[in-house]
Amino acid sequence: MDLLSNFLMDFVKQLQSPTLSFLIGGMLIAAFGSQLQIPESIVKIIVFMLLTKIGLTGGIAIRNSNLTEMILPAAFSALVGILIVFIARFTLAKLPKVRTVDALATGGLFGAVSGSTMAAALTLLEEQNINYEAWAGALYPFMDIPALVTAIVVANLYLNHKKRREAEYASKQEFFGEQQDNRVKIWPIVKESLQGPALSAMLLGLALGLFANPESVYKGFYDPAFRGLLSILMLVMGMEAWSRLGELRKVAHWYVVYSIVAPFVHGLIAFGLGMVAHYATGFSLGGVVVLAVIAASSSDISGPPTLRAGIPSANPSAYIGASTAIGTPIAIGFCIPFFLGLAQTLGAQ
Amino acid sequence: MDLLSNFLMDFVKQLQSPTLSFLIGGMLIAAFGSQLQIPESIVKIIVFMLLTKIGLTGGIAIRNSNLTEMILPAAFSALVGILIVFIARFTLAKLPKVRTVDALATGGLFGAVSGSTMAAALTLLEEQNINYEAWAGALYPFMDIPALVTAIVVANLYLNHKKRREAEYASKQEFFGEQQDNRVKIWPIVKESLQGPALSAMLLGLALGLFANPESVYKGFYDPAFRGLLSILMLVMGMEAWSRLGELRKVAHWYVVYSIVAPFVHGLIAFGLGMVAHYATGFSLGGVVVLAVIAASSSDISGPPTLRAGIPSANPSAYIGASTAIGTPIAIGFCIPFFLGLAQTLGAQ
Amino acid sequence: MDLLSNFLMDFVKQLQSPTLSFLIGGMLIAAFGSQLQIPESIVKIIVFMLLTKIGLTGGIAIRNSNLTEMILPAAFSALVGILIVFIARFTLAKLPKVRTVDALATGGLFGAVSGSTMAAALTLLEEQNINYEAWAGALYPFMDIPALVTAIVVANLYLNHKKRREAEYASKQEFFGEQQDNRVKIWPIVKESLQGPALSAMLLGLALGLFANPESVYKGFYDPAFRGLLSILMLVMGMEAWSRLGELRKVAHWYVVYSIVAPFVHGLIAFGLGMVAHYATGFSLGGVVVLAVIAASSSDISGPPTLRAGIPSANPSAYIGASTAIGTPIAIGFCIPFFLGLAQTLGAQ
Amino acid sequence: MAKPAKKLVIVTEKILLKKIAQIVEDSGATGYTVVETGGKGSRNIRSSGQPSVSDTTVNIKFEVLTPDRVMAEKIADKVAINFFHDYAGIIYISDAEVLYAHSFCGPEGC
Amino acid sequence: MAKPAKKLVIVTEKILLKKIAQIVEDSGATGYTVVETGGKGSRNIRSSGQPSVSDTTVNIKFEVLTPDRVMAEKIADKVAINFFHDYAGIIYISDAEVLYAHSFCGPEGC
Amino acid sequence: MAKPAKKLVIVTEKILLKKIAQIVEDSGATGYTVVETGGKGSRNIRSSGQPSVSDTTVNIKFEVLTPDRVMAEKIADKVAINFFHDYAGIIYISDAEVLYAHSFCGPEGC
Ligand SMILES: Nc1ncnc2c1ncn2[C@@H]1O[C@H](COP(=O)(O)O)[C@@H](O)[C@H]1O
Ligand SMILES: Nc1ncnc2c1ncn2[C@@H]1O[C@H](COP(=O)(O)O)[C@@H](O)[C@H]1O
Ligand SMILES: Nc1ncnc2c1ncn2[C@@H]1O[C@H](COP(=O)(O)O)[C@@H](O)[C@H]1O
Ligand code: NA
Ligand code: NA
Ligand code: NA
Repeated sequence: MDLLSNFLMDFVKQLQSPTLSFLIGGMLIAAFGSQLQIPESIVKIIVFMLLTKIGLTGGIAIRNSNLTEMILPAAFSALVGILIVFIARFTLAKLPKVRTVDALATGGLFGAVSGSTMAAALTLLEEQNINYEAWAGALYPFMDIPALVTAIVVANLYLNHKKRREAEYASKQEFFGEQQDNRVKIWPIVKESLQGPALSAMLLGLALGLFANPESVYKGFYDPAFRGLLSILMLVMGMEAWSRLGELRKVAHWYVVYSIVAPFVHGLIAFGLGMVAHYATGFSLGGVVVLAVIAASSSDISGPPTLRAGIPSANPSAYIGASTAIGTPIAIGFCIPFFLGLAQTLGAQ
Repeated sequence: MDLLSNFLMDFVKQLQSPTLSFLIGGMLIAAFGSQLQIPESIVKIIVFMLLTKIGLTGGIAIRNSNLTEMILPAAFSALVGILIVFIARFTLAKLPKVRTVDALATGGLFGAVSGSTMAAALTLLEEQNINYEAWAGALYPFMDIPALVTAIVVANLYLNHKKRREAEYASKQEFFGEQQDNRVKIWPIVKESLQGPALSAMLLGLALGLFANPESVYKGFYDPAFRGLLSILMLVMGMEAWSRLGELRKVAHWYVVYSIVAPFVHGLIAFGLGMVAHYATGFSLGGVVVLAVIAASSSDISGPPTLRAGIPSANPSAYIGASTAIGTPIAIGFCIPFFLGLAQTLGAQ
Repeated sequence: MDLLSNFLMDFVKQLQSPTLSFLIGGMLIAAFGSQLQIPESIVKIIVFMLLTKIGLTGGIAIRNSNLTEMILPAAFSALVGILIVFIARFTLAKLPKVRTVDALATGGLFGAVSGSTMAAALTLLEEQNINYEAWAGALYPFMDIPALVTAIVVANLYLNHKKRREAEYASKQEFFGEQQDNRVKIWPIVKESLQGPALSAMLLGLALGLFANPESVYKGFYDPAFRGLLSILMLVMGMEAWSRLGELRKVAHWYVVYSIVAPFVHGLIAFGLGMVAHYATGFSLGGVVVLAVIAASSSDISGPPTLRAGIPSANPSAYIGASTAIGTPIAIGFCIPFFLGLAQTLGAQ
Repeated sequence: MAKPAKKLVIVTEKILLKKIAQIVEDSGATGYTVVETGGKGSRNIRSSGQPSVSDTTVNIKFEVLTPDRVMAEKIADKVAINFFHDYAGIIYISDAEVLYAHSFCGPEGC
Repeated sequence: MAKPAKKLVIVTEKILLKKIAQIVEDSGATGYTVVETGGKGSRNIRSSGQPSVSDTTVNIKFEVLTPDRVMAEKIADKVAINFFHDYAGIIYISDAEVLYAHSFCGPEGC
Repeated sequence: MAKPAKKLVIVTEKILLKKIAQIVEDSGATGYTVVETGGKGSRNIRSSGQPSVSDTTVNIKFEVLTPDRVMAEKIADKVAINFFHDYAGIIYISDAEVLYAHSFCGPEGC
């Protein structure tokens, strides 16, 4: 009882944090039909700066830390990324009116990672003075890439399989020249993920943090601007979520259910595995929260184009709608406070 | 004598302030034909950040203040906004070669508020260490919306009236389906004003200041960037003013006279009403200056599209030219120092 | 031996500086095919802010300094700018497969100044605690404009001369109406240079520093943002250099040789003249480095369009390719550390 | 295989974007393509006071493929009558042949 | 002096930019002009998840002048067969006459 | 009601924007529409050294409606002779019919 009321009060307090309140503000002004626009070039540079900063933090941290600590969380990240796709394959895909390729693409997007959601989590951890490994942000690609690769590979195997079985597709096969060769190539998908703007920026930051001396610009520029820029990005996420809601109406309602439930399920799985690493190798509770949040998050920048190219027959209204309109606000607005609260409760014991 | 020379020295000193000197710099480099361009996306994000900051300041202030203090200044703001339109109706519109709808649109724009001019005034007040109510920026919509609504309503009443009288318009009436219904609807105009990017940002900031805890991003991001961003915006305003001068040449010369005189007249009316509030409810002298400056200012961002849509038959070269090319530089370059000086003189007594 | 190993260690340390490491990072991620893009509007505002800041620094400095000190370095700047064009005329232009107009345009571009390279040099000087005259950045136009003017004038004299000689051009002459009048006008070229976005911003800053009181925005905005913004610009320069390499393949290989050697030669000439000023008028060693670096640099923003308009028959792939793909990375990555090291060695004696 | 069509082009002020899109959608056209453009005409008006020292593009250009001239003229008339008294604009049509389109070509295909 | 030509227009999703450019280049066309556009069609799909509360333009429009209808149709077929099953798009052609071009007109000139 | 016209299209380097606008204005055309485009041709030249890792559009495309072919060719000739020796570019014309225009149609109306 006391626990719940504490939890609720904490929740409201966290909604008032700059990060979450700008997200809500964005939804509200979009709902009100505001003409306010954050130009696309600004959104791009904000994403660049946030992920470069996360990369720099990680790179500088890794320089001074025992990398073996990272092995278990990184392996769990990859595991969770792959698992999430198969969960979608065996739950969402089985639901009425949901096409298998659409479900797989959705699973891939929810398995992949949202840089902005992760940035929000890191900021809230700092505001609550909860420690986490400075390299935690570097777990991003370990979950992101396996999820996207798995989704694309499984979807193409499924399509090839279907094509072979269905005789009536035979005549069309020659049109889909690329897919005739039945082996799905993995490296191009990995490469495309790494080349995406978000991951590129993070890996660039990581490399500079590791091999160069970026401390002066880190302290004088990337770090102090972080929270402010994040508040603008949260506003954009909120506006975007609202404006995408319409698209969801055109697809099966099960996507709504999935987008609400999945972030919690994925996050809890990752939280559980994170606790294993906590007891096994001393992975911090803050780090466990980061792991849970990147699992709960769904990719908003790099994932969609990669999936659009990798599974062209999947309907983008389904997976982008599910992720942007519901998945992301749920992950930021509910999952972050939830996993934070969980970690605090466990930490207090 | 001494007063005047003091005033002039003060004036020169204020022209050297970053705010005003960037404005003048902008006019000079535009006059010189410089190819320098501040990209539109940058202008948009600067306007967003300035008005969000003004809103946040107001929201945080209102949380801790006695709102009844705001009633009188807010009522005076609305009164001034409406009055300015009628002044244009009975002065500018009566002048030779000036069409009534053009005069009304011009009055609406000069009654409405310029966020950048207000930002400049707040910065100069701080530089001169003159106190003002932190919620003063929140007076913006109380003057802006009534002015725009009045201009559009009066213009449409005028047009309807004219149409009914003039028999030769009868046959054309069916083309203007929207205006056939003789009642002018007010709520859509109010809504469109509120939805404009400048007011949306300010109200968003206000709401976040009131209901959330944005202090950390306010202190770490929005507040410290304010003056620097304003200097860039002032540069843009200066360049824009210069490049719009040409448009004014195409319309009646009376617009030039109006644009020079009106900011002072409007500002003085507001200053007088502000002094009433000063003696009645203790409204600060700094607040009186803010009130006078927003009256003297003319809208540069949200106002023009609202008027273009609301009074389509008015000539935008007339009202936008008058406001941007002359009204705004006069308001920023002359009215701000003038009302500041007035307040200082009164305060010193 | 010791000197060389010291020099090499210093060199590696400087490559690790934020400035140079972001440049290298940019080349690497472009080579890797990253989709990361820094939007053009962001690049424009960064260039504006860096050059305004350099101008402000200069303007504020000049206010309190003995301007006669500047005469000799400014004269040397102009001399070097002109000399570089003639060097190209009598070396690059004589090489096989190199057209004379292309060589002259290349010489003009290498004689002109890169604001970003200069910004990098100033930052590294500060990081190494080497003093330089605060007005050193103001040497920029004294080298930039003479170089561009000389290149355009000499190229047009050459073309006119060639036309008169070659009878078969006679019939076409009437098409090129503009060039029929055999005198090449200098003032329009100077004006176009001054109107370019980089020089405009710098001169604006200079004027504001001289005649206004911009200290508050300088200290609160332009100065603290400098290094961070520069790191982003360096990234862009690196990406741009890589993506332009392809263009160079289409033109004579001698451009590659020129672009590697010329920055050092130009820099050394300027360094030598700078040392003359050092002994004659006490020009600081840091100032000598600045002079050498602006000589070594080649214009990347204002120069190319000026040359494209002034010498239309020159092939932009040749001169822009040479400058952006090789000249700029050499100037930033090798010449800056080299001249810094040289000055430190001389200073230590 | 190709289906003859009319290509209707409307250039006008950006502020009318939504209203013209609505007219096109109401007309029964299967879609439209729209782009921001700069331009100069007899009115030379910018419809917004947006600070735009930059070379802002302030017109919009709609391109609408219609199956016949009648539909194109219907759209043109509606736009011109509603807006061209007060706003800058030009409308023209030309011939085209649609080779592929998802909804344009009807059940019998292009 | 003028050389008759076909103008092929392809409007489709931005994500296909490079692939379509490749098809056009392989076809032997001397060049292309491409612009970002907004638009609405039967699919109304945006091909990227890029946060784009702003009025992002998300389609691309290729314009390719070809010397004859055969080349235009070859490009159109290849684009449609490869992509229009899964991506939004429309393709049409119209007549044009090239007046000046660096490579279009062959040795005999336009 | 409609007035036959020629649509002249000029694609060339952005740096020539002002000069071509001047030629069009001097020709007596009632206006023009201009848009930034990307493109590829035989020259494949970018006219500015502006850092542009981003997918900068570096060409411009002018569209000019002229009442007859003579005016269109006059503009085309002037542009080609003045600039196409040194700058990338292509010029073509096609047929169009103007339905509505403020100044195009003369006193007798479209
Ligand atoms: N002759 C023309 N050719 C091409 N576009 C034109 C022409 N005349 C006008 N336009 C376009 O139509 C817009 C409005 O024209 P107007 O109503 O005459 O101001 C202009 O801004 C141009 O973009
Ligand atoms: N009737 C049309 N006229 C002009 N453009 C169209 C039309 N139909 C479709 N388009 C364009 O083609 C794109 C794809 O159409 P669709 O495949 O039907 O979604 C749309 O986004 C429009 O830009
Ligand atoms: N066949 C073509 N179809 C469409 N646009 C072309 C074609 N050829 C050239 N262009 C355009 O004209 C510009 C200049 O061409 P060029 O002078 O051949 O380099 C190119 O950048 C393209 O935008
Ligand atoms: Na995830
Ligand atoms: Na006002
Ligand atoms: Na140089």
